[in-house]
Amino acid sequence: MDLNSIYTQLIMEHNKSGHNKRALCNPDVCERGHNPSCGDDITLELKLNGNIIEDASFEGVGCAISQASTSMMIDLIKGKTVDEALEMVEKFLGMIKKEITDEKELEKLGDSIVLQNISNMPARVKCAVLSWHTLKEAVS
Amino acid sequence: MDLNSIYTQLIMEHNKSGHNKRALCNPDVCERGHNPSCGDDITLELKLNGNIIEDASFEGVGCAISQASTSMMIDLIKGKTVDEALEMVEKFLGMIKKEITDEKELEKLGDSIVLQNISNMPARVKCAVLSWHTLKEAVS
Amino acid sequence: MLNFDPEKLKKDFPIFNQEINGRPLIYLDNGATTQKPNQVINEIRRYNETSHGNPHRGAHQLSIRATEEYDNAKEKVKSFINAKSIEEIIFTRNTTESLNLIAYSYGMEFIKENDEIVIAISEHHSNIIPWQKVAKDKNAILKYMYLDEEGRIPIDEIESKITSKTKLVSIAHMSNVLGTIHPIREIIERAHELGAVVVVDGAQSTPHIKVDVQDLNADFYVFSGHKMLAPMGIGVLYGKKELLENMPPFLTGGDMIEYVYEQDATFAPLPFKFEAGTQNVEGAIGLGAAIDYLQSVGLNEIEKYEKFLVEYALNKILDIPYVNIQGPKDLSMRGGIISFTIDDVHPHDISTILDSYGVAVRAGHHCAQPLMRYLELPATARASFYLYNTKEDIDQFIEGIKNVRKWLGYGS
Amino acid sequence: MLNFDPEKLKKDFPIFNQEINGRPLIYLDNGATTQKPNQVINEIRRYNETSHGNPHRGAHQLSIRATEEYDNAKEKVKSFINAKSIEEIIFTRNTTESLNLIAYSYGMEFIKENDEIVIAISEHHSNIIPWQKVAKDKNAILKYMYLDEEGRIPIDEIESKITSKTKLVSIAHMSNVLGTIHPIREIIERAHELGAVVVVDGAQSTPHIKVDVQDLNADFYVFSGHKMLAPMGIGVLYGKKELLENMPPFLTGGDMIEYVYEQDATFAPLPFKFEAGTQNVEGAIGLGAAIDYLQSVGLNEIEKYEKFLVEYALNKILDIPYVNIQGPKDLSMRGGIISFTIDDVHPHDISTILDSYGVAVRAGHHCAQPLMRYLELPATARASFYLYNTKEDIDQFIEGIKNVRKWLGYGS
Ligand SMILES: Cc1ncc(COP(=O)(O)O)c(C=O)c1O
Ligand SMILES: Cc1ncc(COP(=O)(O)O)c(C=O)c1O
Repeated sequence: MDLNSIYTQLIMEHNKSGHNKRALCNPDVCERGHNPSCGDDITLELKLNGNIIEDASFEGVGCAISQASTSMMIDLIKGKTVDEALEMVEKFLGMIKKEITDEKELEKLGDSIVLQNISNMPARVKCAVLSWHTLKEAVS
Repeated sequence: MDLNSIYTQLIMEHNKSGHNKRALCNPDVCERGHNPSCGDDITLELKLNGNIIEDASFEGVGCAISQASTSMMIDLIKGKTVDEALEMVEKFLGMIKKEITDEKELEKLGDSIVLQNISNMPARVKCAVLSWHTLKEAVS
Repeated sequence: MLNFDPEKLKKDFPIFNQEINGRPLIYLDNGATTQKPNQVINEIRRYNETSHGNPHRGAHQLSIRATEEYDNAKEKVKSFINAKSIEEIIFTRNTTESLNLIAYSYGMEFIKENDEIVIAISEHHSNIIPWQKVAKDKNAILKYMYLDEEGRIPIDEIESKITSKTKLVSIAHMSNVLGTIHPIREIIERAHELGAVVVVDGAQSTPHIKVDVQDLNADFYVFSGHKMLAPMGIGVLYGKKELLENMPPFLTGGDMIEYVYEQDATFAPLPFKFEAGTQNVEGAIGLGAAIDYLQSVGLNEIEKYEKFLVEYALNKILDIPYVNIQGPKDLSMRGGIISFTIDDVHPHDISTILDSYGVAVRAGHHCAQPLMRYLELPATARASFYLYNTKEDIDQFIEGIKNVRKWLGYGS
Repeated sequence: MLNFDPEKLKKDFPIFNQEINGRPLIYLDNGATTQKPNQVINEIRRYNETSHGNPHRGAHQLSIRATEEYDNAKEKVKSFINAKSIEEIIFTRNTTESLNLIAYSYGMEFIKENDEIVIAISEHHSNIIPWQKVAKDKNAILKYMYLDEEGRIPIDEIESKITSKTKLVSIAHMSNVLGTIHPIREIIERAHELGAVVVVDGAQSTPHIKVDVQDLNADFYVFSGHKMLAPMGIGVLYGKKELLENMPPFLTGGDMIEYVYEQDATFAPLPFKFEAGTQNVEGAIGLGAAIDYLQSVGLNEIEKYEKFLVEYALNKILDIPYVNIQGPKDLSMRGGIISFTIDDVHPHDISTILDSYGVAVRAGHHCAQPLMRYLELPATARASFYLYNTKEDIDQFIEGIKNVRKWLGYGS
């Protein structure tokens, strides 16, 4: 396992910056996601305009992986339709499970492509996928 | 382990003869002894005359070792006082535990001295001592 | 013909590299516990030497490896009995704990006053006493199905005992005393028609015949590792997911929780809900290795071979006039277990005498006192076979039997 | 000075013959589970290769040997904790099962409505949830003793919580998160004065400090083999004979009975009454071998050595400004466990990063969520030591800690 491939510049920045970590006023959707075994606990908030995710944010505690993964996801889905967002979730989960490996396909995942190798750290996979599962719960 | 030292002529005879295996009429003492784990189950009956064990017998089921040991014990205690019988019990148990090894001492145990080596067969010790424990329960 | 060579296979089992009382060890007490092949012994050692950690609890390498190996063992069990998912596979200590789990959790929750629990008179104590306790605590009724003279459960006994009052039936797939393979398909069908759940005690069947829990449609199926070449201290509870999901936890503590508050707790999803505290990872890994071994030989082959051994043994025994056999005569209804008595000789003496010939058999009530009382026998001797036994083992066993009466002073 | 050489002793443990992520393995997760020396691994192998049988059930050689070895292991446990007799030693699966046994058997029988059960806020989930269940089923009250800022139970907390209403106190001898050694003598004295029984969770103490149950006057004392060099799947329940004798059985089935009738059963004497089904003989033998090993080093030596390691580690850690330590500062009140956090870094990241340096520590709630909530921490990282750890291990650990923040982009 190469720590460099996990704790990348991007993860560090997302983890530290917290630009998506805030409360939305009157969100349309609010969903809590948690990993009881490791204590990661996030609340995802969405503002919808029809079918479009107009704004999104999160609050809560967790490790760098879960915080960065959540932040990167939010960057990705803002302005997308709910269906497009759900497609992203499937693509992301497919990448984690190594079912999707085509570079072209994965590029659509933006920053979160850096989590591609998290399956080399099985104990941390749960951290990486937490927010994506939470989004799925929230909108489907 | 040498089978010859356990299944001796004497054991065989006591097991087969059944001369002490019968019911007494109106026994003064009647005590059941059993080994739940192997199913040995005997009932010891005594007829007392004052302090003297005038007659004794047993009924029940069990393996050759327990049946013979019971029969040999009965031969030994008939006509003895209760205290003498209890002394025999202690001597017998001492022999089994290898605490008493003096030949002279052990001779007083009559036929049952053949059970001296039963401790080489730990699974059968319980069978050998059953009736002796039962006698102790019955009279003390 | 057989696709394996029992003589060669026996070499995998180091226990046979020794003499007992100056004779080669002939181990015919497989119904009590089985021996381990090098493949299992070495796996346990490998785990201990390279991969031991506390699973599900850490982010470091050893914990991750232990988690993977534990989960992998569970996958093997799942495939072995064809469960739908590993959520339906709970690791326990042994069959006894599996049955207690069902009794304490399912029984205490779902059995109500005047409900009926049906078991067979031939059950092992582990499949009797937990139900006595449920019946007593809940004012329910514990009913017995009795056997015919060949140790089988007659169809009309099934039909008269399993009724609309029955809420639970618990039955051994194979009797550990008689070797009878019970008609569990019929029992399960009847019980399901009447709305009862069925627990199958597979302690004696799982090691010896191919078990498919979905095909049988069993609601619960339980067994022990140590009777199928695996270590002691590991057992299995299979349960249908819908049932397990609705059951309260049994043992509580570490790892089976979601959130714990001062006065309350919420519980982890299946299968973790039922696995409290640090599990026996090396036991699970040993069980996985045992399953690999059994599958490399093939369960159908094992069953066929044991039938051959039983037939071979029975033919010889039936020639000896003073030996009496319990259980079905029909080979298709029995597994590799022969319970017998010898005229005028108590079973304990049989066992001790056979031991001096290097032959290990059990004697006693085999944890089935109600059956013994029903058969009006104080005890029996029992020979039980497994894949490493050979024709020569049986010959030696028969030779020993023929000598028993002599030792007790009866002309043969 | 020490009477053993940790470097030499480490060679007994084959797990250390490997590298983790290209570095020597530094195992500091001993609070979760410990590694096994060759002496234990070989004993298990020897048993499996020469002496395996089902104990207490047969008259043949292997069954006799298994019985003797099992009983012998129990004798070793008895001496190890100085119990009065082996009747007071029950083998279980682990600490969790031991605690559940007490809760189900003693708790459900003797705790009545409005009775109070007292535990500490720092308990492991295995010493919380069983009591929640008893309290709920019996309408009893579960009360917590809270800790001071150094993780100790203040005397006035003991006195105000343990009252004449208290029927049972259950308390860890050593906290698995804080390392605090609780004042169990004082707690036991107070409880006994007021007529309550005391359960001591010795999961973390038994492996590391000399335990004398008679001297402590504990009513119950429980621990796990896998935290003291022994196999998984074996645990111990010590209970005073008078108490165990009056308790109903917990798990029921084979071997714990005297007579079984269709509707009723009578039970075997102690300790068998509480040991249902086939026991983990190889686990017991492994535990016996582990006890031999620990005693050959000496528990007092181990305790002394661990104090040295903790002191050495704490001195270095306290120099690092962004590392925060939980638990008592006073070394005489703590064992070889250090829970810590690093500013701005989640404990899971600490554990993953240290792992890449070959250092195994745990991160999370350590099965003590109520304590975490009380400390207002989502999680901690935990290093826990044992006799095979060395000064160099600590140096490597500290080296790793110093690098953690860099990986997350914070200037050291
Ligand atoms: C204090 C304490 N109690 C109980 C337990 C539970 O032990 P086990 O998982 O072996 O049942 C542990 C360890 O996990 C512990 O540290
Ligand atoms: C039919 C049957 N059920 C249950 C058991 C109990 O198994 P264990 O002792 O492994 O719990 C046995 C074996 O002893 C058995 O043969």
